[in-house]
Amino acid sequence: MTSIPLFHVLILSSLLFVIGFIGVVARKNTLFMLMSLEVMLNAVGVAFIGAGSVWQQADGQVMFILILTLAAAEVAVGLALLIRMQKKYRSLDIDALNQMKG
Amino acid sequence: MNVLLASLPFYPFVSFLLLIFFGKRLSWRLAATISVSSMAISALVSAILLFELSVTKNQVMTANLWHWFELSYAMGSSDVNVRFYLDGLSAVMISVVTGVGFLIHLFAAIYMKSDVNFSRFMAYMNLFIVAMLILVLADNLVLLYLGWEGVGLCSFLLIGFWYQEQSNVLAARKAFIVTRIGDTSMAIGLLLLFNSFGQLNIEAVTLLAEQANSLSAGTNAESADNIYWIALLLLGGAVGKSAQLPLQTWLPDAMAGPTPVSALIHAATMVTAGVYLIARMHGIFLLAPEVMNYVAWLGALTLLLAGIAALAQTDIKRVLAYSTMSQIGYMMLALGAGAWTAGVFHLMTHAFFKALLFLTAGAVIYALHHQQNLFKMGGLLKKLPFESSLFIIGLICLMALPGTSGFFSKEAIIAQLWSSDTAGPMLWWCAILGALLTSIYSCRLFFLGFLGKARFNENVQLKKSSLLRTSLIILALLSLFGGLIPLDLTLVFSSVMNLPLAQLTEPTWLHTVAIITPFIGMVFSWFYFKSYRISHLAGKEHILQPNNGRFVVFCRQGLGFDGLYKKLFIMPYQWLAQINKNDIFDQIIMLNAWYVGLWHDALVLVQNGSLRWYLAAFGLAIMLLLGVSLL
Amino acid sequence: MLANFASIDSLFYLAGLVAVIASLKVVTGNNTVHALLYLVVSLLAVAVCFYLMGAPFAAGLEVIVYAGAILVLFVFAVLMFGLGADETANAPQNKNVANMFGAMFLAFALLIEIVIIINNADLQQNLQANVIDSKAVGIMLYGPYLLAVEIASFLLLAGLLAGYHYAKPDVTRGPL
Amino acid sequence: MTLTCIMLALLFAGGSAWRAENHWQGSAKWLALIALALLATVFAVFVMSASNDFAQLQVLSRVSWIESFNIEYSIALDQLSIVLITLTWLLAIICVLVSWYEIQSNVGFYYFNLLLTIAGIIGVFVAVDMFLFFFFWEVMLLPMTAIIAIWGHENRQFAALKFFIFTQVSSLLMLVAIIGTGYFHLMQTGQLSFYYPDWLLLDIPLSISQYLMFGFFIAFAVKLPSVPVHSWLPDAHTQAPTAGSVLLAGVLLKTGAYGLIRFVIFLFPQASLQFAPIAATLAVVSIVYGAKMAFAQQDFKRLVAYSSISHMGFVMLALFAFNSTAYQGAIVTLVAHGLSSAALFSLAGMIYQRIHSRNLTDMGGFWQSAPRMGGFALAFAGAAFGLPGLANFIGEFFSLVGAFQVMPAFTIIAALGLIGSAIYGMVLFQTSFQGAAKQDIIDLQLRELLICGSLLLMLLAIGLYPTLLLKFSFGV
Repeated sequence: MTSIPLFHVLILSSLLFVIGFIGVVARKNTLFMLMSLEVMLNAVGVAFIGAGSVWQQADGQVMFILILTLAAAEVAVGLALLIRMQKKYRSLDIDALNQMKG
Repeated sequence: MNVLLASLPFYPFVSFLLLIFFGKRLSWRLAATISVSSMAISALVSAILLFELSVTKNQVMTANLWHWFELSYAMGSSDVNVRFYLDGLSAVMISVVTGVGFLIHLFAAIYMKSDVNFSRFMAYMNLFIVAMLILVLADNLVLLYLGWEGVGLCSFLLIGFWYQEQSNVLAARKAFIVTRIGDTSMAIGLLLLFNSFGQLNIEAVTLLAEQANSLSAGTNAESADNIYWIALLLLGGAVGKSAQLPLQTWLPDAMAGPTPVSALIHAATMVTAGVYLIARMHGIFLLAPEVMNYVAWLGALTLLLAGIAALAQTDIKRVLAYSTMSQIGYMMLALGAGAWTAGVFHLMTHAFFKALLFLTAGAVIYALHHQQNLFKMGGLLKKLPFESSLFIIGLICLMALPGTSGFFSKEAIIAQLWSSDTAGPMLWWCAILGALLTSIYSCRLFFLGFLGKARFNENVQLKKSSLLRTSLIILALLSLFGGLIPLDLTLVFSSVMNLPLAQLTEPTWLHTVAIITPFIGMVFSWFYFKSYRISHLAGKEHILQPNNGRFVVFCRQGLGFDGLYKKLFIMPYQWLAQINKNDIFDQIIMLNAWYVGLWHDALVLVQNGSLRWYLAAFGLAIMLLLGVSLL
Repeated sequence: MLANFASIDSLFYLAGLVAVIASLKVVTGNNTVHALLYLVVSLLAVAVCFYLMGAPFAAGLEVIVYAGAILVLFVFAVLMFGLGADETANAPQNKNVANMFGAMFLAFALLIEIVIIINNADLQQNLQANVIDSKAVGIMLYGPYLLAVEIASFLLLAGLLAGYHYAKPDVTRGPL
Repeated sequence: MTLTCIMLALLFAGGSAWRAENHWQGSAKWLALIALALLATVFAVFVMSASNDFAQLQVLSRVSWIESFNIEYSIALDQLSIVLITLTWLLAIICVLVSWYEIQSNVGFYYFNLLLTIAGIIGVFVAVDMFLFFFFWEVMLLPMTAIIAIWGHENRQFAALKFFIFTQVSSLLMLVAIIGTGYFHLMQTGQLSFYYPDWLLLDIPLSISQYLMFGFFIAFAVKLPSVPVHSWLPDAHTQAPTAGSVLLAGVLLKTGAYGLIRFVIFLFPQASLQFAPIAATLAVVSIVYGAKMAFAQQDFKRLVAYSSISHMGFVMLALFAFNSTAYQGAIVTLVAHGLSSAALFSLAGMIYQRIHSRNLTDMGGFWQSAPRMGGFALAFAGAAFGLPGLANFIGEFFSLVGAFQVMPAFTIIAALGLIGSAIYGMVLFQTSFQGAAKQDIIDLQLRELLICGSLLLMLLAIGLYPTLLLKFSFGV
């Protein structure tokens, strides 16, 4: 039926990944950084699903589920920390958290 | 074991301890009584010892106090004891040390009466006597070295007695360090001596040296070489202590100390320790005739140098200091020529008259409110007739006018120079020239200080103390008649094989020349220094100024040795110390720390705490890794 | 070919395009809520892709858990921050163009490298049309991956506890 | 057994001093003093009453410690260690006395560290299992670092770090050498051993032993210290509290010399003999360079520190002369320097307490107001420049006499150090006590008189009757 080349799936995955990467590195707003992280995780999910589909293995989807739990936990902790940060610094600027410099 | 001999240094030592520990609480009278009476007892004991010595069989007495330590070397070991040894030579020394020492203590007790630190002063003087007695009585060279350093320390303390004055402090430092250079040479000499003979006992070394000589002198090249070096190194020590060339520079500065100190230490006793050392070690020196020749030449050169320098001085004590140097030069000359007895004899008479001169000078200086400048004196003969007459006695002894003690001893030296194997006519002429210089500077000193018109305005102050005068009078009597003391040291130097007489025959005019030389000097001075002695020089007397020509100043500063040493040794040492103040080794080692620190600083820049920066670095690293794997 | 291409495949490419554009909007947006909504769009588009790749279960999870639960968490968190209308003014902005440019450059380089690698890997396969259903996934999950599931559950528990702990308003505790 | 108990008792006394200070202010110093005096007496009684004559190394206890590596807890005594331990006791008591009023903060912990250091030092002097030796070597190091770092002067952290790094790096080399020798024992006899008497029986070929010796030598040369690895010493001495300096100069440096005698020379005689010219060169350079550097210093304690380097050069020279006179000289120098430098550092501490400066330019004319202190300063400076009649002279004289028989040229240069020492001694004494009086200070109090007086008496006793020490003669 379909004949989407794996190559294209991986291209899509890397595109999404790189977009997410840009977001994480370039944004100062921590909330946006978290969202970009989600994008990156998602990109990895695409690659896994694609690979699973090519070789007709369920492992890809299993991995995706694990990534999903990871994302859930990460978002929970991340957002909680963000709330702390907002209380303490009155800002979501990641550059405010640079006390741990050498 | 002779208890009296063993106890000789004990009396002044007890006095020292008492004064040091309870000095602050003692009254002047008590402190003075303690220190002077301890010296009186010592003098008495040495008199008894002298008597006992003359009746003992071989004229040697010993007292073993305790076993000090034992030194071992490749072929065995030898004991070094705290042991006193009294023979003719050390007997002369102890009588000078305790006798003259007693008189000077007596003088000092009154002279220093008003000083706040009187008891400390007397304590040092006592300690000095202890060290000096140990030096002359030592039976081995290590104990001698102990006394040697001890007198150095006391000399240092007494020169710097008025320590608040920076110049005194520096003079004391200079004296100590310069003599220490000599001491180090002596210490190396001791090492070499022990290594060659396995002994440090003076008697034993003398004996061994003689044996070595009688076996086959000169055939054993190595041992001859060793003895040459030993003698030379010991000479180094003697030169330092006795202020001879080239280590003479400390003595004039040492005059910063109180006048009794100059009399006791820097004229009568300590500075002659070098002479004593060479006389004591004559056994070694005789085996090294070259070194004896050096001794003679050093003595002669110092004699002339000090005579010239004395001519240009303006400070009465410095004149006397240079005069001391030159007189010790005579002693060295005598020793170098092998005239041992004459050298020691001159040591004794010199102690008498130089102590007298210094003490009288001290009295004069005190009378003039601590004025030491000769050009601010003048006419003292009328104002201080007693002191002046004693000073004249001292001066005629110094000039060796016939009949005085100086005459006998100096004649004895000069008489033996011409025909000595290690001296010779050349040195004889030096001695004569020295005598001429001596009489000229003595006359100059006398004219400037005692004749002419008074060039000061204050009234003279006098210490009218019969004790003080007694001590001066006794010294004056000793100076005048000390030449009559029969000094028989043949036993001490009996072991000396007579030096082969040179082929020179003495011309007949020798003695005549020697005797009239001082008179020539006097006559010359009478005319040359006319301006100094005339009191009616038509209104010019108040502008009598020292000659400040360049050459005169050069002579006044001891012929530039100070400056030379400063340029040669002191400044380079200070420079070295200064440039390397931070320790170059430390710098090199700390380079490691600096290097690590550099990396630390560089990496700290990377560790900037910014999360995004870390992420970017992470991405960059992945990019680079992938790039590398691609290539 | 064209017909094939136009039907299913083009749907995939279209969804992919939507995902990419929405993601770009997420990354570059200024308004938090807008960005969140774009993120939802991106996730939904990816879910479509999943579906097209023959993983309907994963697509469902993506919609329910990701777009449904996680993003709702985001929304609540944003609500708690109380970012009002002035959010765009107060929120930290990227004024530094060089900074942005650097990140872009890095990302581009990375992208190019990844593409080259994928290209070099010589992947000729196309996706299979067969659907891998939830049963197969379930067998795998509770078979070989049981340990991983347990670990994941612990992770979730830890996330829960940590989230509660950090987010709890507690005046007695010190900062952070 | 008794020795082990003494060391444990020191540790216990330190711990209880630490606790006690928290409850009763001022009890720690009394506790430390009493404990030290008591334990010193116990040690003295033990040595006197022991049936052994200690001329040879007497092993006192041997217990297996780490079985798998055949490491033992074994301690032994001989005359060398008795001399050095006695010195340690004396100086430990002096240390407590000098810190009586000086230490004001963390007093209890201070005395704990002090007693721990002393326990470590005693351990170093008695351990005959090399691993145990290394253990004590480290035990001694850590509390000492703490003493410098916590109670030191203004630049204490730096000095403590420098001290620590120097000693630590060098002792790592020693550890390598220890393991190497133990391994060699394994190769030769089939059994691993770190037991010193076992090692004495080893026959190590020169090609190996020279490297092993070098490892030990560096560790001990750093501790001694010898140029060019001396530079921790001036900093550590200057920054340490008075008791720290006393302990450092008086005893810690001696562990270096002790190691050189016991391990470098006795374990590797051949390699040492081969190494002697280099060691002698280092020694001579230390003597002259130390004296020169001492002259350049403005800081009282720094000056004394550099003089220590100079004096330790004599020890090294004597040790590498390989004859009994030189050995005796080295040991007397060790004791004499322990006493005289301890005395000078105590004086520095006393002056510092009065004028709050160690700088010589702030001093001058103290004799006016403190004649007793001046007298002691002169005596101790005299000891430092080798005045005959004091102990240092005997040590230096013996060292020089011994060394001269073997290497006259080196010895003559070393003797020039006598001039250098006179120069810095004069500078030290004259700039602080002579000259115009810059300020008035209080003269010595009873406690300080006790410290100075006892040190001077000991110096005099050894100087005038060295048989006291020389009884402990050591054959080559």
